[in-house]
Amino acid sequence: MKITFAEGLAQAIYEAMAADSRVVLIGSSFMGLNMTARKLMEPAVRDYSDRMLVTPISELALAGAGIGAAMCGQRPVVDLGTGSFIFQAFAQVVNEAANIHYMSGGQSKAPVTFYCLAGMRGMGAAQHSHRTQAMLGQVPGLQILTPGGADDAYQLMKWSLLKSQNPTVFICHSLLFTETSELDPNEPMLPVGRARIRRQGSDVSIIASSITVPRAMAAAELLEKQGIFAEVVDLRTVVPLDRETILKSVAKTGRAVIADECHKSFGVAAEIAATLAEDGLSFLKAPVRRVVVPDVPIPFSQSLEEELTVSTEKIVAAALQVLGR
Amino acid sequence: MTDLSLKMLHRFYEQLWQIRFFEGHVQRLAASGEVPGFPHLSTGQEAVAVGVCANLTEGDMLFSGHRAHGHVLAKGSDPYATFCEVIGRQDGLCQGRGGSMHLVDVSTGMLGATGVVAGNLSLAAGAAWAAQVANKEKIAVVFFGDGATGSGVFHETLNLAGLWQLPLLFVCENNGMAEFTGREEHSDVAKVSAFAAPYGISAQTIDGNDVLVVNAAARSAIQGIRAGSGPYLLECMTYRMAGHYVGDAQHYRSKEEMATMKEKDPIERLRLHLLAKGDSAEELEAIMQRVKAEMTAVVDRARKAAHPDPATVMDYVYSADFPGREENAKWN
Amino acid sequence: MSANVSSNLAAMLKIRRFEEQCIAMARAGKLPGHYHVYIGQEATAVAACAALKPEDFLFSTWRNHGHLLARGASPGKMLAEILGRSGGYAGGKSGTLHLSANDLGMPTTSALVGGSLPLATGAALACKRQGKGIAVAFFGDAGLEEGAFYESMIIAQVWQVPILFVCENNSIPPKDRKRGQYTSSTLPAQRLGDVTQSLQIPSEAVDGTDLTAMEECFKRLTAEVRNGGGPRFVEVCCSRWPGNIMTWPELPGGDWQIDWAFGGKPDVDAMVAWLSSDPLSLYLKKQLAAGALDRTQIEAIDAAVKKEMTGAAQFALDSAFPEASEAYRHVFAAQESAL
Amino acid sequence: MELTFIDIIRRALDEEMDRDAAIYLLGEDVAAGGAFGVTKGLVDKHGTNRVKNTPISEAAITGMATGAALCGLRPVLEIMFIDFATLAMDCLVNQAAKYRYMSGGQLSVPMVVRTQVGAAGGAAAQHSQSLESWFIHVPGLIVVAPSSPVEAYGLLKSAIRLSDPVLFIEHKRLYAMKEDLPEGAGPLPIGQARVARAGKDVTIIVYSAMVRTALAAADNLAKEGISCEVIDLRTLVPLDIETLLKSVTKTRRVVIAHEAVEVGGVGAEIAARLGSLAFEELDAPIVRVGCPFAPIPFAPELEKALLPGSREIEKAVRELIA
Repeated sequence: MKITFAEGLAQAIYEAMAADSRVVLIGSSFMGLNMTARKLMEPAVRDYSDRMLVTPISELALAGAGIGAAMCGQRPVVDLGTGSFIFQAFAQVVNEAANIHYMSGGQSKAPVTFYCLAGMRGMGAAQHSHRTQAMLGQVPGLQILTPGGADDAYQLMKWSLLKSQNPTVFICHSLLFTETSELDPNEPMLPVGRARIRRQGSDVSIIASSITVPRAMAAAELLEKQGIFAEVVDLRTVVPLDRETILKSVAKTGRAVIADECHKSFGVAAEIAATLAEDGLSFLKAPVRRVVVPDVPIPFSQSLEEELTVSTEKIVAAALQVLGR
Repeated sequence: MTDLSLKMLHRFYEQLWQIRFFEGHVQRLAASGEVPGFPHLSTGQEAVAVGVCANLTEGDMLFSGHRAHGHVLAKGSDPYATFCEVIGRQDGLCQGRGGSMHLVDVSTGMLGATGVVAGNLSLAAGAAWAAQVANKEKIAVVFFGDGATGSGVFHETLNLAGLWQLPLLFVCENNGMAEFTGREEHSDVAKVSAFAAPYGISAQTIDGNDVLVVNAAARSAIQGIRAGSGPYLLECMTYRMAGHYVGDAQHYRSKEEMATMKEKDPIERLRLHLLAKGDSAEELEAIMQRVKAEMTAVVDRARKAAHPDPATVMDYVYSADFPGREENAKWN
Repeated sequence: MSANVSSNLAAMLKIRRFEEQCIAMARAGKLPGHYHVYIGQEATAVAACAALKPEDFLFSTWRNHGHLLARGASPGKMLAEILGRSGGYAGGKSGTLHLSANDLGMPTTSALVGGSLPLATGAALACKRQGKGIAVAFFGDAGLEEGAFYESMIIAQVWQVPILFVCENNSIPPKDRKRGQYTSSTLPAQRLGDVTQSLQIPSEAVDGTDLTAMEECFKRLTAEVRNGGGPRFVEVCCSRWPGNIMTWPELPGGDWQIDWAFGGKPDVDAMVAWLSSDPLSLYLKKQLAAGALDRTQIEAIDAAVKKEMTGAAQFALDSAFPEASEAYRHVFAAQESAL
Repeated sequence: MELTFIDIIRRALDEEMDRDAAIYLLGEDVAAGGAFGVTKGLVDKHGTNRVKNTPISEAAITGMATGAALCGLRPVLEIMFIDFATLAMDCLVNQAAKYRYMSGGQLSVPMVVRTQVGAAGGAAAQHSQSLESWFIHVPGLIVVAPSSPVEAYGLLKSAIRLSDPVLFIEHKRLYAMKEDLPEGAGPLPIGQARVARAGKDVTIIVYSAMVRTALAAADNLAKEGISCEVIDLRTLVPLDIETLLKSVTKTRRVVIAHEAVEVGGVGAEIAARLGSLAFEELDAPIVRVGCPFAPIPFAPELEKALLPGSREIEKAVRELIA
């Protein structure tokens, strides 16, 4: 069955609400301003509007209410809207949710999902384009889901709503809504914490997550025309980070390009590059390359934003560079 | 209210149309994909911007939010540079770095529009504090929607402004809508002005669709603030004729509601007032046509303006005296 | 002596003696880190918890010892936690700041000003959805300076969830208050309820030195909340105990003495003045005047409480320090990793 | 005369306030000295107008400082613990860091946010964190983390004179540290790392309180004949990569240590950069020493178990040499 990313999300939410009456939606603009995608939420609105709460613009307390309800028996998902608005809720997400299980010595837990529609979406400018996975990835106690394909959008969202026992940040990229993939309902889900090899290859590993997954796949196709076989590793989740699969792939190919939409300095790619420098130095045939966003706020103007975007072309160029071509 | 000169009233009429046409072009070009991003229109709320800003001097500091076109123009920014910014061109107020949601024009005292609801309130309080310690008669003004009152920062800022007696005018444009949902779903509090009293802040709720009412209320509030009587909250009841953003189909509004819009239109109301004062319909039509032609010319020019040079993308992250500036540009 | 009088007295004494124990242990170098005590506010926790049911949820702050004790937490396990021992409620991971007891409906404690308020609002949402229980949030007057307070109030009101906000204002004695003159906090509002009333939340104030008045107040308010009346706000007007100084608590005049209810006086002036707003001393005097109890009975209750506290202290001191490997446990809860 | 870290910060603030009337201090209880007594007494000299107490409203007071900086003041804001900066994230990340850029260079935010980090025994998960690397990931912010009183004196003076928002990170465990303030001490350069100890076998890259720890480790290792070069980064943004490369070219081995969690920390960025820029220079994999991925526990025994110290640094160095 072929589904789009947006369909996967909507279906996961619907099915989770049907399966478990504890699933509550605190805010429900999951599809942002994408009107076609918003229509996909109509079945849930029709059948479960009693579990969709109307929300004032109070991100801090909405996030906290999600945590509180989760501790006391519900399974809420808090829609923080544009991912950048999570900064308003940081105190609750970082200082409460992440610490509750630990501080209570394992007594309490908060299986809440924070949903962020994040990323460089095109003219969102400096205050609506954040990718927060690197900052949040430094917080012990938070799970960070970063699906890059429709299959994972569906499965990770459904898993987060039904199975997760920990606070989870679900980072959805707004430019992924129309991406499609095959979903076989009979196939068991790849466990959370395992990266997905989206494409096998022998010459270079391209490590990607979220929006860079389709771009890495496109890059791999272009490279193949030049006789280069790239392996695409889709992280699926930034925390937990599947270091084993990354190292295994780079051990095979000897070369790594990391494509990530966070800022270059101190980003997700930096953590992966550091891991390779620590544990993969012996099999690296060339320095690791990061294809990332320069350290600059996201500008409004189209031409400026394009300059900063992690594009297929840049991934191809980096792959050629590590191959010495 | 009647003490305003005819010249002043005509100026208001021009400004209202200027904003209306400016945003009309934004809406038109957005529909055809020429305006990037999601611009927010203030169509129907122009009287608040025009009525309040007429009482401000160049030294007064203005803060606004994501719906700022009207405020920027009413504070005196060049429509060409403003439009260039909205479409992301090099000649824009911020050279294409900010866009519709982040319009800044230091030359007119328009210090910041923020794309984060309520993100501007505490900054305006800081500006007011700076004016207070400098012992200047300057004041700070912040425009925000009723949706911002759901944010904790609103409450924190009211508390601070009341405590420190800051020269700050809070202008709430209560259009009854927070993004896509109606105010009645967000809060049981009908009037935003009710929030001010516990902090010892004077407040008033007025008809925000009548530019003369707004102008008079703002004038007396601002005189009080300049005289040292502390902060003031002016709540302007208004009506958002446009959707939350360009392209919003407004399914949450009824047909009947859409139909009564015209009666609330601030431009039509000022026109009727001017007709009653003896202006001829032809005279007013001529003003409107003149503004319309001017704005069309501005927009035509702006559309031809150059895009920013991608090579300049690392400019302005840090100041010229930042030691890591070159390294930052080189490394990336 | 009625059962109610004796249990009230025992509950308040238990908190007082527990806190004195903490201060003694800190002086002896046994208590690591900064801590806060509840002396002078005992009546609030006792009256509030008496109105609660087992299915209710409580949220507190860094000043939480009294709330836990009044809710029935084990003094030994609390003290062990405060000393960072393995026998504590969180095995040494929370300490005094984040003391919690999930099985008593106190799932977590935030040490951030206003931090627990959104959590309590969410707990109330869970109660509403599950059809049982209410949430109660205890916080200080400084909580009103944080945006989290305001956002929580708005949400609680819009969602009409069953929650009681209890603001324990321990800054300045109520009669001395003027607008903008709080010592510990900085608010221009004269009555804190004015702020919440402007949000349409029914609000009132109650005398925090009067246990009887508070028993009535909490009984009524929790019933209103329980019956679907939506959120309520109450300002409890307490007086700051002189030992609550800037950095570390001290015991001016030493441990509280029963004799102070019988005309005896502490040798510190500030303490003599404070006794007139000490809920424990006031309650005793009132019951004595009414002939509800006598000195022998008081001494017997106190002796039993002291004995319990000695046992608790022994339990805590006997409890081992946690193994180093414990530092790595409980970052994440166990879970199935796939659907 | 020997001065503590606290005294020296106070002196730097005092002198800068004398120098520039646009400097204002604000924060929770700063008039009374703040939670750690850093600003104690400054109100007597400079008045309540310039040393201003605020309500406990982190979001709003950070916004106020930003707004005042936009309008000509040079506020120095104290956020009591970096843990509370979570409440001010929108203002720091979305407003202060962005205004110059979004306005196309029209606006400046010359503001210093003083805050403190680190675990110092028994403060548990919400008062002991080292969150500096979040801010390093935000273009537009400058991040300074001094390692001693004298360093703090010079770096704070420079930070106050910059035109961009600075996060000035003080470490709790350094507050009681004493040093002589040399005659004629002045501002120190921002963006220049310092070789705190020269050596030839291994480079240990550190900042803030970890410098002291690394120096102690280097002392112990010297007894075994291992010569360590200890580099104090001083500022995290800008990062002085030149000095690091120079050292690595010499020693060919690197240990990076910090108290913040290892995952996604400062060490990750440095390892990534050195892995790419010094690929040919390295004789062994880079080793990071950081806090394991867990919140800071309350019990001092657990805290000690979790925090990296000189033992962990020594172990890392020995493994590299072996």
